Amino acid sequence: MATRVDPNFMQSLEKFGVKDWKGCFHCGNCTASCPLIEEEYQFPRKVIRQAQMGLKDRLESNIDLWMCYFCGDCTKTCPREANPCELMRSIRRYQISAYDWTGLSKKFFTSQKWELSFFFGIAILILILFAIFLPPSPELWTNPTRFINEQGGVMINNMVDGISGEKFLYIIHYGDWIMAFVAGGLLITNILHMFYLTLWRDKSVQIPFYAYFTQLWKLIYHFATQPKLRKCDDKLYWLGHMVFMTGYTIMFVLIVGMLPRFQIEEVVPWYNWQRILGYYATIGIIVFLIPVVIGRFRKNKCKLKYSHFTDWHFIIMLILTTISGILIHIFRLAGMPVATYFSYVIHLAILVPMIMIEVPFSKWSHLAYRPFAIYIAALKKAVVKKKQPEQVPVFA
Amino acid sequence: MNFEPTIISFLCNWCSYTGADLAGTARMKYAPNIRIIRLMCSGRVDPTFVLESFKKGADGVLICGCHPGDCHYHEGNYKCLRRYHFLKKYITQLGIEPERLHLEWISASEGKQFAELINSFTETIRELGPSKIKNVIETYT
Amino acid sequence: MSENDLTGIFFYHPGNGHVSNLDFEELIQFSGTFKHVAVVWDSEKFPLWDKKNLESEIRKFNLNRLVIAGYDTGMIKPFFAMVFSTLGIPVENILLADFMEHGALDKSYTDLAKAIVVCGIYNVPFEDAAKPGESDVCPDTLVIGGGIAGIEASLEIANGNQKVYLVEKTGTIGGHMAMFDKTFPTLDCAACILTPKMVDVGQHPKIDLMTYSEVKSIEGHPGCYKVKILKKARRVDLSKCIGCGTCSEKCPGKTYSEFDQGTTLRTAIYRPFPQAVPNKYLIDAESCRYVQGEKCGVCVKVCPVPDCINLDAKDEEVEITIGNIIVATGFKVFDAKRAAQFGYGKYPNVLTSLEFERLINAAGPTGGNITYRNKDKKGNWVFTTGADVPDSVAIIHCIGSRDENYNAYCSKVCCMYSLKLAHLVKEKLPEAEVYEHYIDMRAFGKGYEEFYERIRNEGIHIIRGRTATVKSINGGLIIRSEDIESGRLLDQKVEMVILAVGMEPTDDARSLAGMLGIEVDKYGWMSGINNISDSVNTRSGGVAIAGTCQGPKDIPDTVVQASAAASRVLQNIIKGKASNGISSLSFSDIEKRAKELSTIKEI
Amino acid sequence: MEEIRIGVYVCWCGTNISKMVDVEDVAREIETLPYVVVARDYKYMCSDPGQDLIINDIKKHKLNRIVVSACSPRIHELTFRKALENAGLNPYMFEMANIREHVSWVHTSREDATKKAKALVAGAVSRVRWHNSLDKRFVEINPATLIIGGGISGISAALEIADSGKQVYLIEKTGQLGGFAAKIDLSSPFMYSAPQMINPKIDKIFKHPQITVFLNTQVEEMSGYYGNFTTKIKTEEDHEVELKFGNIILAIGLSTFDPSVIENYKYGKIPDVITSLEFEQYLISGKILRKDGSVPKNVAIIHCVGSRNSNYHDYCSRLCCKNALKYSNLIRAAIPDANIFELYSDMRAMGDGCEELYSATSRKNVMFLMFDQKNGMPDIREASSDDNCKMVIEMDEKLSGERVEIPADLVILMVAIEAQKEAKKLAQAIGISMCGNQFFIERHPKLDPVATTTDGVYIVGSCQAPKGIPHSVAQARAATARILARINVGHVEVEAATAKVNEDICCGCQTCISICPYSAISLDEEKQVSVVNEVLCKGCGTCCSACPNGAIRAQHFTDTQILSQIDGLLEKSLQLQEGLL
Repeated sequence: MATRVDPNFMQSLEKFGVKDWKGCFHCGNCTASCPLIEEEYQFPRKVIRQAQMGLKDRLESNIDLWMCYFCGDCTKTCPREANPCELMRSIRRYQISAYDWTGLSKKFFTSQKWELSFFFGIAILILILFAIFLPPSPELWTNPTRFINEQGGVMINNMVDGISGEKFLYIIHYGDWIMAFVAGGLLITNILHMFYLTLWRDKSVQIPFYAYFTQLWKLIYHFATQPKLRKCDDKLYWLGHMVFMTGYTIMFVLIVGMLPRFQIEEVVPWYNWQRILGYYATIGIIVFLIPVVIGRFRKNKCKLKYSHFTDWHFIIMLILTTISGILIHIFRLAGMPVATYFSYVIHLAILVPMIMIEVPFSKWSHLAYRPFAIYIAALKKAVVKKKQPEQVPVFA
Repeated sequence: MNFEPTIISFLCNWCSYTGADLAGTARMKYAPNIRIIRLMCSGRVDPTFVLESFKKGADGVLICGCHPGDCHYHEGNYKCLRRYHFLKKYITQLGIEPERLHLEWISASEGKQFAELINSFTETIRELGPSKIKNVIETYT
Repeated sequence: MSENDLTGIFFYHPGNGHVSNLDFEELIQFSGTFKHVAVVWDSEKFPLWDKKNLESEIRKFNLNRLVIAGYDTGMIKPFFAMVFSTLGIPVENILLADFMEHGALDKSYTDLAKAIVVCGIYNVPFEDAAKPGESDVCPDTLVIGGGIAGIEASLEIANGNQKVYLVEKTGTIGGHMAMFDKTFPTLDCAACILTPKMVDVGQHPKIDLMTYSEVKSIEGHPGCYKVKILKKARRVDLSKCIGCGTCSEKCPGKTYSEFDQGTTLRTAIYRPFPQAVPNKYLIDAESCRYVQGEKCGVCVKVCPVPDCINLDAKDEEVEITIGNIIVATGFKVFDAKRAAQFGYGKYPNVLTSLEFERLINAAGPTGGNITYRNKDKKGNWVFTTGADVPDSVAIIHCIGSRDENYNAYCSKVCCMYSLKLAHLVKEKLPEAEVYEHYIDMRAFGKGYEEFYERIRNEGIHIIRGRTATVKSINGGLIIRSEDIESGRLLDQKVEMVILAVGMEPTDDARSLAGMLGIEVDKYGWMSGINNISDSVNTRSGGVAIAGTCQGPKDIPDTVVQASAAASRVLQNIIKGKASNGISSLSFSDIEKRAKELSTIKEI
Repeated sequence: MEEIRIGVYVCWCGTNISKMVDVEDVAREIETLPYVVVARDYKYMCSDPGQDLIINDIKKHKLNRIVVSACSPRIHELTFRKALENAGLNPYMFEMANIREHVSWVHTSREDATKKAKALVAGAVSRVRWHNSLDKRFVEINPATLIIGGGISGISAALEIADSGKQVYLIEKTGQLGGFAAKIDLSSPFMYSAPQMINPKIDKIFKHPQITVFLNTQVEEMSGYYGNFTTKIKTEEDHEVELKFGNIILAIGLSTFDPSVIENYKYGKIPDVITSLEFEQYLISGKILRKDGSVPKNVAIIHCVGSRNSNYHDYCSRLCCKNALKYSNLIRAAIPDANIFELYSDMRAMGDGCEELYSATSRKNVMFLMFDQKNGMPDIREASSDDNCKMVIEMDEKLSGERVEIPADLVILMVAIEAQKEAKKLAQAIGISMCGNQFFIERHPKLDPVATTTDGVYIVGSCQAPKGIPHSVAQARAATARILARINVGHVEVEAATAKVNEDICCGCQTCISICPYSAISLDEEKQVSVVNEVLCKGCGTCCSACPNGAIRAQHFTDTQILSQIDGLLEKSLQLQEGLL
């Protein structure tokens, strides 16, 4: 069955950040110069081709795209300066929006207005919720010493009028859970949709059930160590990304998973595990973000040359979250209850919309899609392997 | 020991000789039994040449010219064709198998055809065996 | 003049492609001064793809004619043509005044650009209006460059009984063609068809051959130039040398042979190759011990002819008077080291195509055997005779060509010579696997496609897909490419890689062009008056260009162009007049003539 | 009678010959033959030192016959004849044995090849014994030139020759000059206006005092020889005119392939499938519209229609790719929002500015789709009502490996370039050869691409092989260089190996007169013998083999010479087969 080509598809991809693609004359240089490519993955040329011809179904089911970690080798030697790397990244944005069944992702990627409105909408909602249900105690101003504990730090859970420390903590805790549940739920459904598009839609492919388990280690291994990135980019970048990623994850686990043990009234000494982990995460995020931001301004690396607005949004949100988090910590240690309260509120007003946008709909989701893509690719491979012996006559 | 015939061949300068050259430049391989004589035109092929060749020991004679209509000299190849039919009859009367004389049109671009022709003609002659007329002549001279 | 004859002018200056700093503002102002010009548009301020708008504008100004002036004017003509045809105005009334076509390339040609526009406004063919005057011609001709183009042009003119000075930079004529083994698609041996021509040049009574010489300066005008030629010290007397080679046997100075592309070593006193014309020795100052200040002089001692070698000879300068010049300086090959990913210069068995031509040549370093290149005791990379033969060879196309990182243009001949090399490898090593990696197979000329078909059937693996990298593993080479037709990634282990390097303008092309008043394009190729209708004549009148100095081309095209250049010269000589060239005309000359010829009456 | 002293030279041709033939052995054995004074072998006989070797030997050993056994005489006979001349020997005292094209390159056994080489050289040696000196003869050249074909090549050649003050007759079979260049609007790749380029030239032709133009005229037959041709033509007004001229330039140009034989493309069945030539008309008229007058939204351009496929033409037509790229650009300008598809099999955008045009085109939203020209030609069908277009092209796309369908409202077929229909007739009338595909064949594809094997006849432009305007112009000029050089010299040497009548034997039967294709033989009424006009005679030798008395000798191909060669070839001591001994 012949597929109809769509010459205007590529145009529509430009909103996702596709740059310079038009020059491609299919020499195959990009595929051959890629350090990550293996026999069964066919990119970037094949992907460019599918995009050029507007073969949407093929692109949506194309799992190989996620094997690219954007080292820029293909772009450097491309004879037509068609920037295959940027195209790969942009098509990944397109794929993220295709995996998302709500359609919000597409809106966010193609319209800055949509993303900003969504962000401010949730931020204002958080502020309103705080103003109505968790307003600051007036005593923060009149009697600040009441909020200071023995170590001289602000008692962080007692800043709201009329709500006990424990109750406040659990409101935030359950709030976090709701946030994680909504964002995670969306992400999981998107991942399921990804499975549908890339694996289950093609009825000819039958995955043996056990393979889902036998291949599971790949998901975890690649999620945890990103070995492909190390192969692709310089080691320092991999290390930076690793520290960043682990820091981020630790922070996420601390806040969402174990807030009651993390956000405690007592100021623990610096060598306490909570603070050590917190510092690690903060430094990890900052150490990685600073060179990335500088790089994006200077455009000194292939992958940093073109910045889509969603890239900037993500970075700005991350920086603001981090800075507001650091401020909470500083104000708290300095014994400044008013400042602590407001930085706490602002922190949440940035964090929550960031998570809601990034986790299921935007750039951050690659954290999930990449390892799942590798997992799916492994599943596909398992099928192929299984199929072959079947073709051999049994009685031979 | 296999019989290796000797074949004399008359090629016109414009088409067939060039075609034979082309077989060479294209490195096509053919049997080494052929001895080529270049003439300006297949119309120059005098019946004496053919008869003398057989007399002196050739096992076969091959004449090649331009395709009809392509003759560099307009119609020399037609003249040749007429003599060819006459010669065929004549050598038969002399006791030479008519298959030993062959005429073929080879153009300047037919290197491949030339090589194939040489191989097939050599094979034909090889099957016919050595020309008997040689022994006859040797006996009487 | 009726209202219907109003002209509109559209200035088109697309931002892409042409890097031009031409002052369009001035041109726009200038063209507005003509009475029958109703309106002047500027493409940058005009809603270009809006047909409705254009229709109403044309109606508003009651236009009947349109001149599209600028660069790439033809590219937008159909847009206007569609509108004209819907309005019922004859499409023939759209005139192109293309700056590129007539050579107004940048700001220094603003006057020329004005002249081109004026011709458009007056509806007069530019070549009719811009007709340069003529001067008397001196019958002698100078041909610069002794490759096949220079040889052909010289013979053509000399056979017309006219004197030719052929100046060649190196010690022999023959150029690149002499280095080739076979030529595509007939597989004629290059030496077999070239050397007789070289001999003809060497023996022709009408050709004064000056090898090892360079043009130093040119003064004068078309029809009469005074040219100073630097005859570099050959240090061997051409009239006395008998070419015996005794000197070379004893000479201690060694260096890489230029003719063999560095695949062999030659001595300081040398003959470029055994069939060189003139077939005499010369001394290369750089590698001669005596000239470099060491104690030597062995060659003088062993030379059987007295006073033949003079190690202290100095460069000479001669002045000649000539009427016409043909430039045939040829090309240089792309330096494969610039594309580091292919490992040339790093791995000994990555060769350029020209090196391989020498290797496979019977007169080459190994007598025509394909062997590995190894380091010898002194650290030189040399091919050793009798060594093992490679059992797999890959040929990679488009090295330095069709690549915007190096040269965006196509070098035209690489596909075909690569096919030829593949055939030669297969012929010499029938067991070897031969791979060709190409992007588009450009087999365009007479018999070329048929040749391609033939090579395809010879068991050579012809793979669509550019090779990205060449790496060395365990002594072998790994080439990585995508087989586009099957969509698979290929990691092939081969033992020898041939890089099909493209053509580039020679280093001195720009300076020579400057000296002669010839235009060069952005890459440095010399250009004729008009790349479509006249690629041989140049703006400066008395100078014609031939062969690959004008752009990459194969041997037949080079030969044809050389003859075409010779035709121009012979025509001048027979007429006794040479055209002064467009560069001799001023704007007012052209404007005046355009006005005279114009069929359009001024209001 | 002088003593016969033969020198034999066996060439190695690098390894070309020496690889398959033991050249030293050949030389050694040949040296033992009678009359052979020296026999040598050398690496490159054709090179300067090789020729010097012969010249020195001639002087040293007083040689008076030379045999060179090397490549084909078609390549180097003249070279060596010249060397003989330089040594003061008559150039016809020379014979070549072809042991490269006919031996080393075609045989696989070194032993057999060496044996055959020996036989061939022996044949040449025994033939050269009977060679005679022949004298050079010169023919005056008529300075006028006949040009057949009024396309861009013919026009350029005519102007070039006429501008140097020489007479030109320009014959055009149609009613107007310009040929194909006048049928196009813009030239590729620079998009210069073709009419603006060619119209001034046509004007010039008609005004030029040195050019006589014959429109609607065809050449039926030609007589004469190099330097002095004659033809009779019928002009438009039905006058019969006799033209005399010294050189002929054939510039009859090209015709195009009729795509209706390719069933896939439905040309002639679906109205909006058009050829590239028809599309040029659309461009000239400024109406890129479908037959129903609507503006096409989807335009597909199919390359290689009739080219590069053994069912139609094997060769590549060279121009279609760059013209197709041109069309894409022009359609983009005319219909800015059209979807443009190019279906190609190899993008042959070579030459000045073409790769750049390809690059620029791909940046203009043109979709390039690759098909297999041999096995995967696309299929065009009429669209159904829900297709939202008029036609659908289905193809296997090679770059993606997918089977796809392409919507199209207008399909442009880039038709192949073919030789003119009347080319063959003309070739026969003038006496030149043709390639297998009806293009004229040149004397040498590399080094002599405009001359033909017939002296004084040149082929320029697309009648030699498909080519564009720049190359046609260059070829036209290349031919004029040759002609101008010859006109400037005023005379030319002609073949000395003609037929000669021995008046003593001739009985006046006139067989030869009836048989000569050039009417070169006439009867001397007084003596009642045949007389050969040596300028008209081309030396084919047909008369000699027809002469019942053996009174006509084909000089350089005499009976004695050929019979001796047969002798030599069958020399028993050199027999291949010992069984015969």
